[in-house]
Amino acid sequence: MRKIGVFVCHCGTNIAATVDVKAVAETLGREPSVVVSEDYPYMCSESGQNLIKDSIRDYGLDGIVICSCSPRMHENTFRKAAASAGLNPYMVEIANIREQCSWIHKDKAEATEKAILLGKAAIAKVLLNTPLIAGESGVVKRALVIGGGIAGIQTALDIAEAGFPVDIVEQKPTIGGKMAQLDKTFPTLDCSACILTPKMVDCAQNENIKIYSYSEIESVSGFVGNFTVKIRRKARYVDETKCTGCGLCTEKCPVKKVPNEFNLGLDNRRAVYIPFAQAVPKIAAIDADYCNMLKNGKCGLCSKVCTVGAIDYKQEDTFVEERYGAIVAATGYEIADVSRYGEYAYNQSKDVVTSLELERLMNAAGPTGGTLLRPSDGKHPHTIVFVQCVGSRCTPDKGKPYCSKICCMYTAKHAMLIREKYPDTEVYVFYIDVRTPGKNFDEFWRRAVEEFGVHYIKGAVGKISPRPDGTLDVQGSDLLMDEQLHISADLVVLAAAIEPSKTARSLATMLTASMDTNDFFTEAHPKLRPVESPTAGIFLSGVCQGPKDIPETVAQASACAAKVIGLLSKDKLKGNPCVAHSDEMMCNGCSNCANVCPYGAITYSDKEFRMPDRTTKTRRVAWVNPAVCQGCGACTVACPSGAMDLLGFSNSQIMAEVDALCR
Amino acid sequence: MNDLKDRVVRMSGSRVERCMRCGKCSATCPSYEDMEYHPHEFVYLVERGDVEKLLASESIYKCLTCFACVERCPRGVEPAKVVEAVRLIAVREQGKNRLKPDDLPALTDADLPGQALATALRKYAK
Amino acid sequence: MQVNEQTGFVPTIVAFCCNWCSYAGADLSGTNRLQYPANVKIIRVPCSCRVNPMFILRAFGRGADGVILCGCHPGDCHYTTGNYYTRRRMTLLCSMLDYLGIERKRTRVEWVSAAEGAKFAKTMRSFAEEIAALGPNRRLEDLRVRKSEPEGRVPDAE
Amino acid sequence: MRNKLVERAKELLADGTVTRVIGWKRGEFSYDVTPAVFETAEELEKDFVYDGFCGANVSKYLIRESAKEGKILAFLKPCDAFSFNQLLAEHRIRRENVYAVGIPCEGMADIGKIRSAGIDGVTGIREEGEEFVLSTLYGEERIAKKDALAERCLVCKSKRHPVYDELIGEEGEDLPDDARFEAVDKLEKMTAEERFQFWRGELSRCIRCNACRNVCPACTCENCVFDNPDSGLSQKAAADPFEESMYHIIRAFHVAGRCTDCGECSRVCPENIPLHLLNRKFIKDIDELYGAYRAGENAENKNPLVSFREEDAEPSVVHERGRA
Amino acid sequence: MLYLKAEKLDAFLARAAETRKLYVPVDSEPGRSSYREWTPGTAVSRGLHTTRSAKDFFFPQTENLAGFRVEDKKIRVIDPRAETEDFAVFGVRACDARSFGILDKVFLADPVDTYYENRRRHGLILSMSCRRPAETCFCKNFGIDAAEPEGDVRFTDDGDGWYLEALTEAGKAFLDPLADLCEDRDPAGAEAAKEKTREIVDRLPLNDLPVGKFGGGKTKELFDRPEWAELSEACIGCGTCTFVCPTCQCYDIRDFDTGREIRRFRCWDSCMYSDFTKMAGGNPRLTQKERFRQRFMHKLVYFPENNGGEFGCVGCGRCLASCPIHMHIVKVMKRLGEDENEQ
Repeated sequence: MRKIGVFVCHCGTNIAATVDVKAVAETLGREPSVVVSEDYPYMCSESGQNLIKDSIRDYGLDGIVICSCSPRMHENTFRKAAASAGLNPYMVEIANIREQCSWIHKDKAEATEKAILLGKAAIAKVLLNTPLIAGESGVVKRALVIGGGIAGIQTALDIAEAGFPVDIVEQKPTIGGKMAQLDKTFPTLDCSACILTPKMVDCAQNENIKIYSYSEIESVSGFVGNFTVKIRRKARYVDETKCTGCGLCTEKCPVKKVPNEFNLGLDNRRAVYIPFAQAVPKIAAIDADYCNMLKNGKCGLCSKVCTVGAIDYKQEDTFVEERYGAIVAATGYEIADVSRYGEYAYNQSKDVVTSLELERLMNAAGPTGGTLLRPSDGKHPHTIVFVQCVGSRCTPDKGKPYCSKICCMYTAKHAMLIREKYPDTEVYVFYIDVRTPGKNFDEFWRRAVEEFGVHYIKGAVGKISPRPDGTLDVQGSDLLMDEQLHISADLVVLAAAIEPSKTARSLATMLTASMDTNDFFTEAHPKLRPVESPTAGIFLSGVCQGPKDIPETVAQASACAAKVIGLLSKDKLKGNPCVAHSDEMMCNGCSNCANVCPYGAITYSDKEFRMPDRTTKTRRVAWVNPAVCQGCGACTVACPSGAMDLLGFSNSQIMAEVDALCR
Repeated sequence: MNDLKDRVVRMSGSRVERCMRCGKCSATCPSYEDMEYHPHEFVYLVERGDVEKLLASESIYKCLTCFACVERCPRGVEPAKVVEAVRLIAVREQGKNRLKPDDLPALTDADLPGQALATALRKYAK
Repeated sequence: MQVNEQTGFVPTIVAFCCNWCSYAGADLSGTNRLQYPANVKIIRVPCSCRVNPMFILRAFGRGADGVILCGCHPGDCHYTTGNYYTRRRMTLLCSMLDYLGIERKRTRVEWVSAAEGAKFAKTMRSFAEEIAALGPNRRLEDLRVRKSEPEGRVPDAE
Repeated sequence: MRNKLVERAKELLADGTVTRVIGWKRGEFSYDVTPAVFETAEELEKDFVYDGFCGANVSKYLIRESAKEGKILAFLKPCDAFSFNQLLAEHRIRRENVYAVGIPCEGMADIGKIRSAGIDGVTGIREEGEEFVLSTLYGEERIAKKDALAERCLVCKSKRHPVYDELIGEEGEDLPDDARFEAVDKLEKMTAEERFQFWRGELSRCIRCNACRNVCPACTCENCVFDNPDSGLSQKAAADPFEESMYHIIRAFHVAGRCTDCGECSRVCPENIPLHLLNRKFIKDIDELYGAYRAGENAENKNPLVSFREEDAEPSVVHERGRA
Repeated sequence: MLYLKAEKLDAFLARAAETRKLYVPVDSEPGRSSYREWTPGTAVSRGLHTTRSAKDFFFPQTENLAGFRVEDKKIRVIDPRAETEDFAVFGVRACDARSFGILDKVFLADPVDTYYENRRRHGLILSMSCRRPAETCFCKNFGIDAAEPEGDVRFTDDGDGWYLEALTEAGKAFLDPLADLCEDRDPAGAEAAKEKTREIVDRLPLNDLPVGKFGGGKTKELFDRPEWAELSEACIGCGTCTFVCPTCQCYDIRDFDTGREIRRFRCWDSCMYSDFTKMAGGNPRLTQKERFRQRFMHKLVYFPENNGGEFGCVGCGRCLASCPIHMHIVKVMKRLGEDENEQ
């Protein structure tokens, strides 16, 4: 039988005034397995701890029970004391006889009786404790940032600045993301490219940063501190090491009618292209869907004009495998499809555009060279209607249930810029609410109304009908006037909802990071751990976690970087030893446990078992990665066979406590 | 919840509390100009429990039941069903005061959409 | 100690508390010297989702008259989602116990945050009162454990 | 139908699609058929039956059979197919080793029902239209088929096969659920005391023979907690009323969200305890609280106990139900 | 010969119940009967096919054997047995009556099981001839005469009442004080009733089991027969057959901690359970085939081998009626009884 020592603390009079500590020590001393039972004024004091340490050595104790204050207070103190006396720190149990006994009861007899019972329960538990050793794992000192928008760029720069190597994987041929497409930024109205492109260049020049552009994540394995990621480098048919970005090929390419995705299809590019002038890396790529050479082997013009011989029509997708200690998801957002809302006639008229398209129409590097012109006829629009909340704040069957957050502000920005540049243009904004929490935000939209004379109409647009004369009949409601309006507009701008990148869901699966029903990544704690995923080692940066504007995104990106740096600066990760573990002999492989695990700590494999009758049987069994498990125990209850148990809080330990308390 | 509101909610199956006051129903409504109370006000008044005002208003007969508002409401409130429910209550309270097919020719009005008349006839004839 | 004045019945109550919210809430009610009956004995678990329905049945079998399970408020779980599972499991368990005709007031689930010391004490007081009024658990008890059961014959000393 | 199945099985054996066939084997009295694996055309010809007494759910056997080499042909009634699908969801069956053939079921008769109709000494049964004609030791008897139907078949949930490789006969449809929960409703409407007395009366008959557990296609644990001395729950005989309740509550809880309501537990209970009413209570609660859910509907769904919605009901809903 | 008219049964049982507990078969639900303690007003069932057998009264499913109490650091042993009361089981049919002889051979052989012996000493068996056997009955194969059951008092049923015969001293002591409730009748009536029973039994469908293929000394022939694999294939490994069986007598001994003491109790076990032979070092019966074979080999070969040829089965038919998948001893006997050459 195990030898248990019991140590009852007086906590001065905190405990001793209401609990007869001598009686507790004496009664518990009579328990079958208890070989020493002592009381002392302050167990947590140095001399109290020495008493414990000496007893451990003198009696050869296998476990100790401290009847004292809450374990939340001094569990660690006593664990350390035990460890220094050679007893495994997890062979210590605390009976909370202060917060949960002496402080809440007045009757001494009652409190003493309860203290004894709590002590017995702790003894019952410690008899079933097992020595636990926290596992250690190394940390690969390299981070991966998935997504090269402003979120990914900022996170990567901050990590690199701290001296850790970091890789950016971007699916497009250039980093920059949505911010590169914007014209001006609210509320300061500074030029988006002017503040973004230096950061892009910093990325390219920082020796700690490696950019995998035109690349995708193929697979992820491993766990915090030690992920292995396979990256697919899509064939761009241009040798990155040779291309100088001179752009000669893009001028000579005969295929001229390829919709330019950077300008959202508002103009065309060639089949070989550089997305935009400040692209990083500034390397051409050939669009295999349009290139004549790749489609039918006829042309080869670009190859002929390239002075460095960078064109390689035989290039194929390649794969890179790299190990990382931390992974940052910064997959950003896309514009939700607005063509499903037939009433806005987005598909019927070129003059109904999304706000992002408007950004390009107003951008000096855009298709119109910065002059706002109607896409249909290239004329100057005189009446512009903005429609807010298109596809946001809907029931899930009708659109996105959330507020896209940025639309109110960028619409005010657009309206203001238009009124400033083209004072002869009337601008109407149909709004449901104007949401402007943020520094200088409300002031900003008030300026749009008060200084720039933008007409804000509380109401919605019910129907947009293109008229034969090229104008658009916008039928809407003015709820304050209780009127139905008809505005004859030249251009309508839809504040389309933003949605997480379509690639995020499959990525989340690879990362075992959880997502909400809208496909935004979920954070480890909505308030206290907003930049971490519940899966250890996975961090969240930018809109992939929820709608955000640029300052918020950058703030979160830096916060995320700080978390990553904190992780990478450790040499070893010490795990919590109170983790779940699965008994392979009992596991059914049913996946119930993995379904409830918030950390993706559970994986399955087919394992061969040698049966007692010498046959082998292959079964699917669960394995808990102790480096990832946080020890909540959800899996232990989900498991029907009882194969899953939690170290430190095992079924038998908890039931022993139950038994002791009910006695 | 008062009794009338309760009835409207029950009959329409509409969840008026979901309304976020965007006004899209009224922005969409083809009968808007003919109505004293507009679709968004129907929803609002029912939510407030002021169904009597609606019952007394001609507006309940102006709705064409075209369902444009139902189709476009981003919150799934289904205003036309609310209007329909209020109309049905009015019709039921009128008891024997039913429209007969013989009365139709006299009522026919070039400005009145045929669909509205057909709907009214169906409701009244029941 | 909560006692039923009429019958003299002293209930045994087991409270499972999650380490991060409810156990801390219980500590807080101690720090604030907020009294609740000594019948309530707390078992610390990492998360409310660690509580297997069989622990609750076990408690009843071993002589508990009431079992209460406390966790973080939904949405505030330290482990993000644990208490959501708890909520489903316990709802179904309570419903099943009720269906078997076992007094449904004997099992309760409460969400108590680390800041709600007063709520913890109040909840425990009301729960203990309720259980005292209900009387001893007879419908889900293990007769072998019943304290008044005859103990058998002690053989003569040899 | 029987001949059709035998013919198809013989074809599939002959063309090498499968190496074995699982179905039902003729017994002594025509009602005591046994699930069996057939390996040859001759065995099928001789002993394969498919008639109104093939209630046994063969899906659970496929855990063992699909682990063997070679493909097995499984004839699955709609109930069996739901169980089969649920087992696939739990990765208990190797799908590639099973050739699933959905077969129609018009409801299965229960010899217990015939006996409780006062007919004993049954030695032979023949179908005649809507009746069974029974030869007994004490003369010929007749019973309407519907009066001989097993309880679960009277409230059949579906004639549809959620999964199959091939279908014999017409595909059926889901049937309305109204009648299925009548008995649960009735119990819910009783007072707590009445419910307690009802269940005590039923569960006190339990002999802990484990038939319900061992036949249950959801109970497929490698090592059941009730057999595992380390689980703290292990019990061999229900030595106390508490243990009887404990066993059945935990069993129902373990299969909650996974139970396809195939009714095997009640069919096999030698004491005729209506165990399905426990499982059905969970099904009803899950449907009402978390949205209609049918275990075995597809192999991808997450069982309601391992998923959640933020707006789920609080456990206090049970307390707020307006009963004593 | 004593004759008890049906209408006098209640009075008879009432008087009998004055001196002892009396267990009678009652209709628990349509088509099913089980034993209950008789109290005034209890309607006795004419159906003798109780779901569980009368074994339960002598060898209950669970039974406390001993208790241990820890007092401080010492252990004290407690004998939980109270004085056993006299009792009688009424309506025991011939097969069940025979089962006690089989149980006796196990429990009363040295070392005597005192718990069982105690109950046997205090329990009286009031057996009854069968008038309406079921199709599942096959007692005749084992030389049991359903018309003349063993027991302490034999009731021969003629449809209107019973001819009573005390077969033992205890039976006589029980019957004598009750004789005034009976009338005297010509024993020829009893013989006629018995003939009637035998005539029905002769018509039963399972009378011709190949009993000769089984018995002591047949281990070698039967143990490795390939049919075991096929027969056991469907077996789900539950304990239904063993728990309803009147002759299965295996048990497990376990401890239960009540919080104040340890109870050592025994409970029925089943050779069909996977942990039945689990012991330190392993389990000799690893698959259901071995467990399944054990049950039937025990009843049909090992038991007769050790007990002068007496089979461990009495043909009561309970396992036929309750096996979830209908794989039972009759199917086993028929299959193994087929000539091996026919295969």
